Amino acid sequence: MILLLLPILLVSCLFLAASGNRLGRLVFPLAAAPLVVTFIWGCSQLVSTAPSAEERLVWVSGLSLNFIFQLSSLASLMTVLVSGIGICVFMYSFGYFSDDSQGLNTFSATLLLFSTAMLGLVWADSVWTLFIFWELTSITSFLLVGHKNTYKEARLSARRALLITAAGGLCLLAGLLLIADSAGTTRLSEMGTAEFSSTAAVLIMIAAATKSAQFPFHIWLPGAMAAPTPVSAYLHSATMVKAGVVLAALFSPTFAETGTWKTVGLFFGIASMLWGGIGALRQFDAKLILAWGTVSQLGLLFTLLSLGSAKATFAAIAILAAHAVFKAALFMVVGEIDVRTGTRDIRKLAGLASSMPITFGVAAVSAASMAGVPPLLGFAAKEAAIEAVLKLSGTQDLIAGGSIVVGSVITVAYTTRFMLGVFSTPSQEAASDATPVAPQSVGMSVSSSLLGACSVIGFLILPKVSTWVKSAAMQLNPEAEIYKLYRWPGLTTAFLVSAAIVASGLVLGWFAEKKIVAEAKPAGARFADLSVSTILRTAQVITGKMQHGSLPFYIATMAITASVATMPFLFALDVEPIYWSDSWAQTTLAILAIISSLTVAAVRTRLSAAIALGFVGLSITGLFVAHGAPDLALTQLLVETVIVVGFVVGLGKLAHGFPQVGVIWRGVRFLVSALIGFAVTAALVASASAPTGEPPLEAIAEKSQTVGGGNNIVNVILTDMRALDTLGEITVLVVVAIGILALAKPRLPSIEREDAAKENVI
Amino acid sequence: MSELLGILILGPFVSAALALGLRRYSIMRDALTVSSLLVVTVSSAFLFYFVNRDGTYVVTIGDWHPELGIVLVADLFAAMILFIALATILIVELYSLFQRASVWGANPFLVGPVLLVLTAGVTLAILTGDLFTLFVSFELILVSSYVLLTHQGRPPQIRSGMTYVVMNLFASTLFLLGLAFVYAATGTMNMALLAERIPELQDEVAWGIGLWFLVVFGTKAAIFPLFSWLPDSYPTAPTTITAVFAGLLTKIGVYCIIRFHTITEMNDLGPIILVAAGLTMMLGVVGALAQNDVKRILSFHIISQIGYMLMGLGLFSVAGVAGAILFLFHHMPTKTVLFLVGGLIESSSGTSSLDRISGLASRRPVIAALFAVPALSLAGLPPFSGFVAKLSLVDAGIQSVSVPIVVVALFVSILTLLSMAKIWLEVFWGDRKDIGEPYKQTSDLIGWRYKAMVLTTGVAVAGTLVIAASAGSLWEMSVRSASELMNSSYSSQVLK
Amino acid sequence: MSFVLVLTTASLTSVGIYLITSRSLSRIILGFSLLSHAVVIGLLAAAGPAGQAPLADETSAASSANPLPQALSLTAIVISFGLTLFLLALARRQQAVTGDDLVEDDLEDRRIRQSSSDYRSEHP
Amino acid sequence: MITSDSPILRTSVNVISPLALLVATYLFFAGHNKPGGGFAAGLVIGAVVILRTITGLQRDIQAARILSIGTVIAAGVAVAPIFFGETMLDQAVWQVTAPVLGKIKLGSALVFDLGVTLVVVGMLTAAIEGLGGTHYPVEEEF
Repeated sequence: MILLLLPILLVSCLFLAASGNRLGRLVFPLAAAPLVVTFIWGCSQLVSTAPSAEERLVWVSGLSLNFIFQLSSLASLMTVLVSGIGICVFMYSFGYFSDDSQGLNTFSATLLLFSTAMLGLVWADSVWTLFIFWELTSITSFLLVGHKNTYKEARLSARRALLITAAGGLCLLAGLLLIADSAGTTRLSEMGTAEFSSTAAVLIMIAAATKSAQFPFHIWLPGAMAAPTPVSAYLHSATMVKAGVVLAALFSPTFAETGTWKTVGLFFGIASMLWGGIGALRQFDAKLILAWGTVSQLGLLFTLLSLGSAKATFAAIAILAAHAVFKAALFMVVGEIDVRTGTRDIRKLAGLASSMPITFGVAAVSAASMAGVPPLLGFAAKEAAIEAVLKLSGTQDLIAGGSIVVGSVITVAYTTRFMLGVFSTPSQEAASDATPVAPQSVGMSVSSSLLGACSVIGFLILPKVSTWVKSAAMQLNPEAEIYKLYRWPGLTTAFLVSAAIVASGLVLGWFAEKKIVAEAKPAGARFADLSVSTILRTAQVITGKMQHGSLPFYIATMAITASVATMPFLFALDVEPIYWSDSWAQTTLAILAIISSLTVAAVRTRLSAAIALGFVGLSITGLFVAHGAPDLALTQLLVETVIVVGFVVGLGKLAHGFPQVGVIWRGVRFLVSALIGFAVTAALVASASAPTGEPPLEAIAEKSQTVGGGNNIVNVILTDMRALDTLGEITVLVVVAIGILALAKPRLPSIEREDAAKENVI
Repeated sequence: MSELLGILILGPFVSAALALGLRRYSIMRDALTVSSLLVVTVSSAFLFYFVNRDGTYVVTIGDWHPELGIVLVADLFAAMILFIALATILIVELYSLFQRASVWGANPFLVGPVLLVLTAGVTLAILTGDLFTLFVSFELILVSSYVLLTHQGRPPQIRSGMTYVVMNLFASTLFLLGLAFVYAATGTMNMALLAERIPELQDEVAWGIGLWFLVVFGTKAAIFPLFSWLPDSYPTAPTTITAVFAGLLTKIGVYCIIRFHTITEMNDLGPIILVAAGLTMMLGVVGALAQNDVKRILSFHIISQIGYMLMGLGLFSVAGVAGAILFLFHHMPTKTVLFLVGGLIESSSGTSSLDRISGLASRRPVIAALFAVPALSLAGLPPFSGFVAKLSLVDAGIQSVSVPIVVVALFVSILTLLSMAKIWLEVFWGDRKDIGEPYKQTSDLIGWRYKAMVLTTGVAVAGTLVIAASAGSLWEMSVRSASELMNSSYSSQVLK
Repeated sequence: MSFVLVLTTASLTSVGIYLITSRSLSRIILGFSLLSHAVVIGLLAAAGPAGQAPLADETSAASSANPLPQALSLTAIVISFGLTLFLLALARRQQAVTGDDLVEDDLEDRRIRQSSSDYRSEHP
Repeated sequence: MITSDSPILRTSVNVISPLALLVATYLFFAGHNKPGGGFAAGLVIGAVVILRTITGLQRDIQAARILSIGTVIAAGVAVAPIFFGETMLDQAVWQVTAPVLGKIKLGSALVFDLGVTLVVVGMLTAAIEGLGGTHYPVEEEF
């Protein structure tokens, strides 16, 4: 089924992307269609108890890089959440966007691609399958955050989100490689529990933290609110940020015995829970309050999962589900307010409770669920968490428990502040100040109401929900079997604690609404952007230093490198096979060649340099004759003549001498030249020291007569034995000729040239 | 099989000669160029198939004994790389056929024949089993690239052409000196014999030779610290030319490094190669981050990715070398396609400077999509071929417990993504800027030509997706090639 | 191996490099000519001792010079010859464009070097 | 440009030309057994072409055509054996008795060498055109 659903989803994405702007808002219902199928299938899997079959698609089996899917209990719960909320989001988008919006096709396609990625991620049973979809969520999120890309803020936020999540992706890659290496399997269901390397644990935890916007990686999340609201509702509350939680959950059994896992997880969780909550209290943008609240809630999930006890795991799964529902609804509410009033600033918003009653209702229910007020799903989940906290012992766990309590108080506080800020009528100001409101849009209201209702329905069918949560939790920790969610737990300690939390949270929230006047500066985001620009700046400085653009500099670098490369030869110098000279003629001619070459370098005019070069050529010709190479000598003589003539003909026009260069640079050139001369000497001497093979001279001589049919062995080699080289060589000459002619041709200005070229069009 | 190799080696020479003769008859010339490229590409596909099925194929040219004459060796490594190289050239030639009506296109009289010579050089370089023939084939490749780079004669091309030509001439000089060293030490130029005789040399001499050839091939391959010439010269050429250069030239250098240093068992040089690899990938991507021009960013990326291939070699394990081979195979077409997209950007905006383009995604969404696939692939993101290649390298690094290079490789890939994001943010996103008046006259947006260019690029992008999809069997072949190279079966196969 | 030939190779390489690191393309061409002489001498040095011309009907294989490097050198000479002529053409083109034959620095590299000192921190 | 219309120079070049061609022919045919060969022959002929071009005696040698023919010949010899079932670049040898040179072995290698010669000539022609040793504007279109 999974291998059927994924292609359907992907083909739908392609279809949507290719549909252009023809369909307008109709793309959204179309995009929702495959998700409906998925949702129905997910529900059927959730209620059925039969284990699902493994599905696999082989890709690179040599690297264990295969697509392996298996639907676990946690996965079926997530499937229902992802596809269900996805459907609501698409319905909402239908109302959110207007028909003349640009790029709806790519937007809906990307959003659906994101759903696909998220679904693939939860369905995966191989670490590499998981990783592939993990990275896909990063990319799609980048595209969605930057949807309004004509705004600079959106572009910067998208880049921030991409970099942080991609960095996390790399940590994940490294961590998965390590864990797959030591566990000997890439299957999540076969990982087992063992003392794994803490490096892998830390890397995977960091990956989870970047995706789930945990402190200090949370800095990308507030900026991601530049995205359209459906995106925020979907990615940045309900689904994508949950990917990190899912990852942490999936690996929590594996790393149960690795101490670092818990420590790092608790650090991320507690820090994010508290810092996120405080951040939410200090915002004035309603959407940002929710975003910071999300950071805090995710921190709570991380803390609970890291605690590792069965009860905490159970509570974490319950909160995971509850949070997805109420947070998505709240984001939709804010989006609707934004569209209908034109602002999200709680200082400007007032009196919406009466002018937007449905919206207010949804917001009230969802906010109450978030605060953990009965009779709602959030309440039952929060109760479970508090119960888990009350069972803790040990310093580390108690600190975590205390933080959870404090975090819950803050949660209630920012929820209160949010509700008061958006919906209440300011007492000292006139009622006419109530924000003007545009007419309602059915698409938006229906979907947010649906999600709002889910918080209630969830409470009504709590025993069912409890079973689903329990089986998901048992997948991570089998001891969770004994737990369940209660509609009414009775007057337990936990209930009293919750009541106290809500009460103090309300007070704190009321104060915060009245007293906080300064908005928190997005220091984290500025820090991220600053790091990027520092990287870019450093890159410029380094490149400026390294990439001189100067040819002499490049050549010198290369010569020095080559000289350094000959260093091993120095340790193998052996003078035995070296003799002074073959003949006196050779010595004399060699000295002549060297002297005339020095003259070439010393003289200051082109003509005299050309003449000196001619002398070098003649000496070399002489050396060839002395060596017994008449063919070489003949060719060299002719070639040298042509080059000297060509040099004079070609560059004779340049009357002035060679340019003067600075003393230092000339010194460098001297040194480099000396170095390479020395290196070449060493290399030649050393390589002749102990040859491991001899050229087959007899065979060449004999075969060239018998097979090649010629007495001039050099010529036979050229035209027969190594004729391929010769063929290559003359082709080089042909291309040179073409190049020379092309360079000589006077060029037309570009436009005229285009016209000229057009005449040659096929 | 002998005929097949004959077509592959000599076909480009013959058709280059004929195309030169036909240069004024544009239809015949272009038909000849395209059809001969098609023939050699198909032949190389057959060669790939046969070699994969039957094992290494050796042809002694003119029936001379390997010690006397030249041998051609088509092992799996050669067959793989040859196929992908020729397919890449074919795509570029088609693209250039459509692009030529504009200033961004290269001169049609010249590109056909010279591109065929380049093809001949590439084929020869990949198939030859003789070090001197390798030198000749390098010269073929280089002289064609000199001409392709400078033939329009524009001042920036002449300036960068000088840097490029002189650097490479110097490298050729070093190559010949290296041949002298090798000949003095072993008395042969045949690579199979060298594979036997170089490991027998005194260690220091073997290392010296290995390092020297690392410098020689490394200059072509643009590795640290010898890469500076590349970003100065590549971007100035017409797009199609840059695309060929980007996909092929440096990669032939890498191919030679992998070939030479594995069969001559230069395992001791591993650490040095790894250091060079790390610095190459790091400085390459740093350079890319500093640039403000699409073509220059992409040019610096070439360097960075050469570092990855070198990393695989430097590990000197079968997994590492296999990773390098897979990376090479994936990189050649993907990089070329990216430059072709760069050409589309240039054609549709009149410039490739980041400062002057923005909002292209809304104006030309197809270009954006065509850019995204190879860009993500090169940044090593799944599910594209670059991911498989990167994963295999990183995996090999972890297996060899070479932690520093793995860390560098991972860090570089995030910087690569950052620089790709830079292109995306500045070129494709942002305020929609329409094409400037001066460029309108010279742009390629003339009806079917533009569509044909997009279509060609689209086919090429689809090709890279096919590579990603068949990564499983490609990886298996890479492992087989790597173990052939590493277990010294090369010389026994050639000299049997 | 004849040390005189080794020394000739080394000296010609040295002088060649000295010339090739110049800014004037004329001198680069001169340097390149010297380098190509150097490598040919290097190949001959690597080939073994001098001898008689390798003509199979006149000399024995033992007394003649090694023919293979001669053939290789011949190929190398011809290739360098072609490339030298190409460099000359390039120099002439440069002369036609700028009036001299100096190799200039890359403009874009220079721009980046300069702008790295006044980089805008607000870079999108 | 170093060009000259001097009649003395023209006359001497006119005298030298056939002699040089004779030398080139000798070098070409002797090459297989004595020092010489296709390159040397090509260079000598090329030098003649250069001289004639500089003195204005020669005006319309089409370098590209010579290059093309030369490469086709060389590559053709390389390909031909494939059609006879041999490996590429396999050379055939025939015994021929020629005047002056006596009994010589003529091989397909000689045809190959002819290609080499033509390419060298064509290349030198192109070089002298390209490097500006001509009287007339270059019309060769590339």
